[in-house]
Amino acid sequence: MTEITDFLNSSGLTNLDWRAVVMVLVGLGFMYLAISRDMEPYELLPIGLGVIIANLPLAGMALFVPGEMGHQESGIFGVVFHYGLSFWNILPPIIFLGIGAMTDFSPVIANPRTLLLGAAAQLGIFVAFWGALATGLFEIQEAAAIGIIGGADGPTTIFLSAKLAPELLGITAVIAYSYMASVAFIQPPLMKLLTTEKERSIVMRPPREVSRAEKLLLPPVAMILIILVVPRSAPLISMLMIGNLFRESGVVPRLANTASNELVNIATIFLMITVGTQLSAERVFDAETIVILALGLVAFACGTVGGLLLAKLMNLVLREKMNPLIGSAGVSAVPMAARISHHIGQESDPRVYLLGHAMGPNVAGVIGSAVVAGVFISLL
Amino acid sequence: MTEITDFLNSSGLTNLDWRAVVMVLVGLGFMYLAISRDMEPYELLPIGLGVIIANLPLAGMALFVPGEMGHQESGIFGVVFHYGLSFWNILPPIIFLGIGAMTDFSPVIANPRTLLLGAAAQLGIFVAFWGALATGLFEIQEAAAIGIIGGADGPTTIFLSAKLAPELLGITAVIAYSYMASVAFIQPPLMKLLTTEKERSIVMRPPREVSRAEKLLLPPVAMILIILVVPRSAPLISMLMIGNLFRESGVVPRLANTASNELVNIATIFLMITVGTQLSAERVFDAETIVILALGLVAFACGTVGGLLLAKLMNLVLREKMNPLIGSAGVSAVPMAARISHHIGQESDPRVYLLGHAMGPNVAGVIGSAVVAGVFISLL
Amino acid sequence: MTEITDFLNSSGLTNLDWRAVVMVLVGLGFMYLAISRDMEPYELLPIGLGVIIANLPLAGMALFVPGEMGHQESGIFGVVFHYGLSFWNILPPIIFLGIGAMTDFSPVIANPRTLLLGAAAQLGIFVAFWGALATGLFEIQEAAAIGIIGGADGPTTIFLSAKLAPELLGITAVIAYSYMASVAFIQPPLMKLLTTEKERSIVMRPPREVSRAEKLLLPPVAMILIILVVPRSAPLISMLMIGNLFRESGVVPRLANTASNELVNIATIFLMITVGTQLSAERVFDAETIVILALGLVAFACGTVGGLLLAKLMNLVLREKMNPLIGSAGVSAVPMAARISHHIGQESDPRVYLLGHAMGPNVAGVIGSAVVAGVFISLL
Amino acid sequence: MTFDQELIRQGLTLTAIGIATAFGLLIVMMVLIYLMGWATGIPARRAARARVAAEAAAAESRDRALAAVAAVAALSRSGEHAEPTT
Amino acid sequence: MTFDQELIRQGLTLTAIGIATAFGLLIVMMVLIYLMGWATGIPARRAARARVAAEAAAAESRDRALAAVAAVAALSRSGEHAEPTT
Amino acid sequence: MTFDQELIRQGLTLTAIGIATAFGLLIVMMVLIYLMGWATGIPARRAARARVAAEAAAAESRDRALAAVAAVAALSRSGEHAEPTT
Ligand code: NA
Ligand code: NA
Ligand code: NA
Repeated sequence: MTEITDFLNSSGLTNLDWRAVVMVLVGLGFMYLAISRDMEPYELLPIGLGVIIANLPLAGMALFVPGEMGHQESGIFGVVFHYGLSFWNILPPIIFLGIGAMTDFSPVIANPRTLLLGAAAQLGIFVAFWGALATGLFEIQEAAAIGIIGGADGPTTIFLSAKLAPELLGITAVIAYSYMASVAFIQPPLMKLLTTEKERSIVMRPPREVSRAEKLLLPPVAMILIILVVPRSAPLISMLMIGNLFRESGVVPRLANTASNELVNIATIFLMITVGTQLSAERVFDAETIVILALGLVAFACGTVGGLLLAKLMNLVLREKMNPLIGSAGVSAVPMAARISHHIGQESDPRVYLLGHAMGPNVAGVIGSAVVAGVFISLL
Repeated sequence: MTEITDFLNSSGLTNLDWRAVVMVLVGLGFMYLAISRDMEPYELLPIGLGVIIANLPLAGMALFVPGEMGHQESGIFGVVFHYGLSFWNILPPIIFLGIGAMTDFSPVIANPRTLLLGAAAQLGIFVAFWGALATGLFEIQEAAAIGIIGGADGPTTIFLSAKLAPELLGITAVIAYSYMASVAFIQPPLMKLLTTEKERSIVMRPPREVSRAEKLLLPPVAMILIILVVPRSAPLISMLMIGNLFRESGVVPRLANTASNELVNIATIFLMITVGTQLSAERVFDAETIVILALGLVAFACGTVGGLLLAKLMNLVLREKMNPLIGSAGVSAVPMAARISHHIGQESDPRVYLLGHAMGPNVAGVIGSAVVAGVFISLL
Repeated sequence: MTEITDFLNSSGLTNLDWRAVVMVLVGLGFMYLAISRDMEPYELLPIGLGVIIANLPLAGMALFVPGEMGHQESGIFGVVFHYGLSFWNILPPIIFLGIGAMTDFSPVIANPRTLLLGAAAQLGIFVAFWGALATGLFEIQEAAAIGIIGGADGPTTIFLSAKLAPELLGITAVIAYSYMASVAFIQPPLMKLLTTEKERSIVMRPPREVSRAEKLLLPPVAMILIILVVPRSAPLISMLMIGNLFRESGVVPRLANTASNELVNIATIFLMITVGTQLSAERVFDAETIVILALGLVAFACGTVGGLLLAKLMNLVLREKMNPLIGSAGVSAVPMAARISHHIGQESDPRVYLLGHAMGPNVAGVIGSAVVAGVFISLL
Repeated sequence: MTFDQELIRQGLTLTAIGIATAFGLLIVMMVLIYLMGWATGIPARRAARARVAAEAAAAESRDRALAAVAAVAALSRSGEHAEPTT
Repeated sequence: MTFDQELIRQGLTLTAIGIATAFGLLIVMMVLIYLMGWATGIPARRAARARVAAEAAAAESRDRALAAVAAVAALSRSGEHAEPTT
Repeated sequence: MTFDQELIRQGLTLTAIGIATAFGLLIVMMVLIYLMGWATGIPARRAARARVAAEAAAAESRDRALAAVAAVAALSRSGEHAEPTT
């Protein structure tokens, strides 16, 4: 009857330890937040499911065994992790293609100075990067991956982590998405602290109409400019701009629709579950995780502050003042951060209508983080 | 003029043998059944096409040449077979994700005792397994792959065959789908033989309404429970439950739609043609094939009998009797077996309305077979 | 401060040479033609984008590094080029599956003699093939890849080039698509030169109704016949016919829709950008490119002439004369060449209605080129 | 029929574990689903109980109100029945 | 123009086989499609023939019926023409 | 806090290049977008100028026409104002 003992030994129950149980509960928690609190459900629901299946003992769904030994041994999410992230890193660019096909750059074109706010909000990245270095716990590559959490942009965080610190990927990605789901709690106190009631009540003129020619010119111009300066940002920036040109050209609706629907949905299913599977108990139950959690919060906070303060600074020299609340949207967290700018503005004065304006720094923040990620990759 | 003789020698006509001709006719036969008889067209049409292209000499569509030698030598379905089935076995889980996103577990929740019928109908698997061992023609792994035909579930059959007996995959899968397309001929005689007119006329109360909370709880609870006990069933069970949670959560409609449409369609196109290409003449023209054909029929019959008899047995102790006809739906063959239960019931008494009730054992049978497949993988 | 000089050295600006600048302008030119002139936008827009990103220095999007060294070094389009084209060559067959699911073979069935025009229009392939050999610049495999431009069929050109001359793939594919986008300039002068006003005014009876049985029989019959004679045409012919049978069977609408929409769109996005990335400056700035450009034009012209002349020849023996203008549609360039036949006919006499008739040689030309490609692969 | 002892033993174990696991798991799942149904029903039942209680309370206060009204009416002989809302 | 004999020979063979195969296959396909059209037309033609025959038969029986009617009518001189259905 | 000199230097360079590049690129992009807006506006502005000129010309010819009409009217005292089209 060795088979019976073998079978019992090969069951998950006999191999369960308490940390895996905690992780399964964490996964269930993410699912609860996604379903009942509607917090970033497209990321936190599949991530939660990934956390659960990765922590059920011996399920092997996240295993990747290279070479001939991999015969019938690798799990589907192990394969996706290996080829989609750790080896070729091609899944984040595919997501960016879809994001490009869904993004409207009009707010940036109508009000180009909001690009600067998108740059300022990258401050959080560098603060967290130094914080991580200061702890002495992390290599400089890991510090960069932790810093990029402050970019508040999931695929960029995943892309950079897969390049520089694949062992941290699950943690940085999950923390980034968690704080993105929580910007409604993180940003408003800082926004109210750093702005006066009068500033928050500044009414901005509605953005101007943007011509088709401008929308068509932006993607190739931005793509060529940015990739010429930071070639390593190409996987993100080129795909973002290709997707956007599919959309704005109007001549390839089938490609634009597929990029922004089926393709990005398929990539999301596999990418997000796979990200979840990287949260294994042995990685999470580590002092580092708590440190990264704290640093991520610092990063989000400093990014918010950076955007707000630059907006206030620019108001000192601008004739037509802008409402500094749109500065905090520069952290990305598209589109939640822009919505928060809008809501806080409305609280001050119902005539303050910031949604359109805040989308400017919001998408600029996506570009800014991708540029910083490219710089990190170039130098590390 | 060696080129001309080379060309003639490289043509299929000069390399055709009668067995390939027969196989092409078999392929055309599957296509005829799919198109004109509407028998499982989503499987038998692409399978028929796969059989044809695999048996046209030198077409090489199902060839896979590993390593550097594979340069421009492998065929597309050879590549799909290698990576999708024989090496990583990731296509059946993708199909299960889609099935999960299309399945409604309400009938199981409304009437949980039907789960037992789904377990009983796995009897056919073990009878065919012993039958295969008894012939002395098959290894124990092959016997398991033959037995699983009785699970009446295509992706499970393909998944287990790819693991344990890839050389039989084409045959077991095609036989499973063929009998699934034929349940309307296989099951009714047994159902009438083993039940009395009075039993067939038992009217069941319509299933109760199921709450959203129950639908949301079932997938994670079932997933965790089953994978804890049989970790090797994870590739099927976890994907089924993930797909179902995408559907029931209601917060990720894009993912649920993509999983149940484009993704499963793309996987079906490639998987089913590829399964067809595994039916090469040299494998099919073998005494073993006839034996497997017979064992598959035994498996379907015994599964049907198992479900029916347990239903009758349960009626001995249940206060509220169930109509034993729903027992035969436990073999899976979703949704045909459930429809047959319904039709035979209606023949006895038009007030007998079994469709909703029979879907319970029907989906339970899917879970049951996946569990048994997991046990086989654990122990073989 | 070595990092700063490193960073500057790793930027594209310091590595830019004038030829790359020219190529970026060429890419922008393709995009302009696609967007503003609506010339083959589904090919020339992504191709133009691919040309740009491949010529921005150090972006590495088209790089493929084999083996373990490829860790985080390969670009997404390098991976697609390697596995989709140069190694397995599976992307063109996937496109053919979609084309099959979009093609209506009724015109061929209604008027089978138009198949001969599709054969005659392959003349251009052989003229360009001999022209390429005559220059002494090309290997015979390269000459075949250059000749196939005359097939006026993108995926066939890509498929054959990937097999026989992968270094020319970008150039042959882009030239093929460019001339396909320009048939409205290439064909009409030749059509008017070689036909009399009286011939162009021949009114043809509307094509007969085609039965469902005929539409169902054509794909398997054509597939079996062609693959038996030229097995190496299987990757293209079998996929074309499988796609068409999905469509005509009517029993697998989900598969037909997915093959002709999402699947072909996803394949097009990746294939066309990847084709564009093969147009690197070092390959294009070469005397050979000009020669291939000229040979491609010769190929299109000779294909047009071949179709026209055979139509005139057939009229000598046919009782019911056909309008020779439909001959030029035999070059493929689906559906533009057929539309041109129609328009030139209408210019001569508004009662001349050729669109339906010209689709016959048009789709026959697709089959003809795939057959010739198969012959080339068999013998080279 | 060429069985060897070892094969029979292995086959038997497999069959035993397979059937036991399939039945065992589906029985546990059945029990869990019954529990889930009971547990997810708690709020509904509590709400129902609360509603019943509230209705009872309402009925009681209505009765009292009615009694009061009746008393008032009896006293005044000129009032109308007020329809109390629940 | 730098041709060597071998290259010319190879090119010629390729061209010959290529053109012959393309024309040959498409001619066979043409013939098969004509055959298919003829074969799939058989049931239709048979049905048409059967219909014609049936109509002829119907017409004949109608004629007979009419004749009978006429005869009856002639006999009775008091009936109305019955419209026979086909 | 365990910093070594080299790490600080590397971190500083990274931060400097990172911030400089992000701001630099987005400032250049800002400038380019302003330029784009100006450049793509040229045809529109030219059209607008042309329209203004055309309208002025039209107005002038209308004035002349009106003057002529008025003159004619004044001469004949029996005409109606013709509505000139622009
Ligand atoms: Na950002
Ligand atoms: Na089953
Ligand atoms: Na062609």
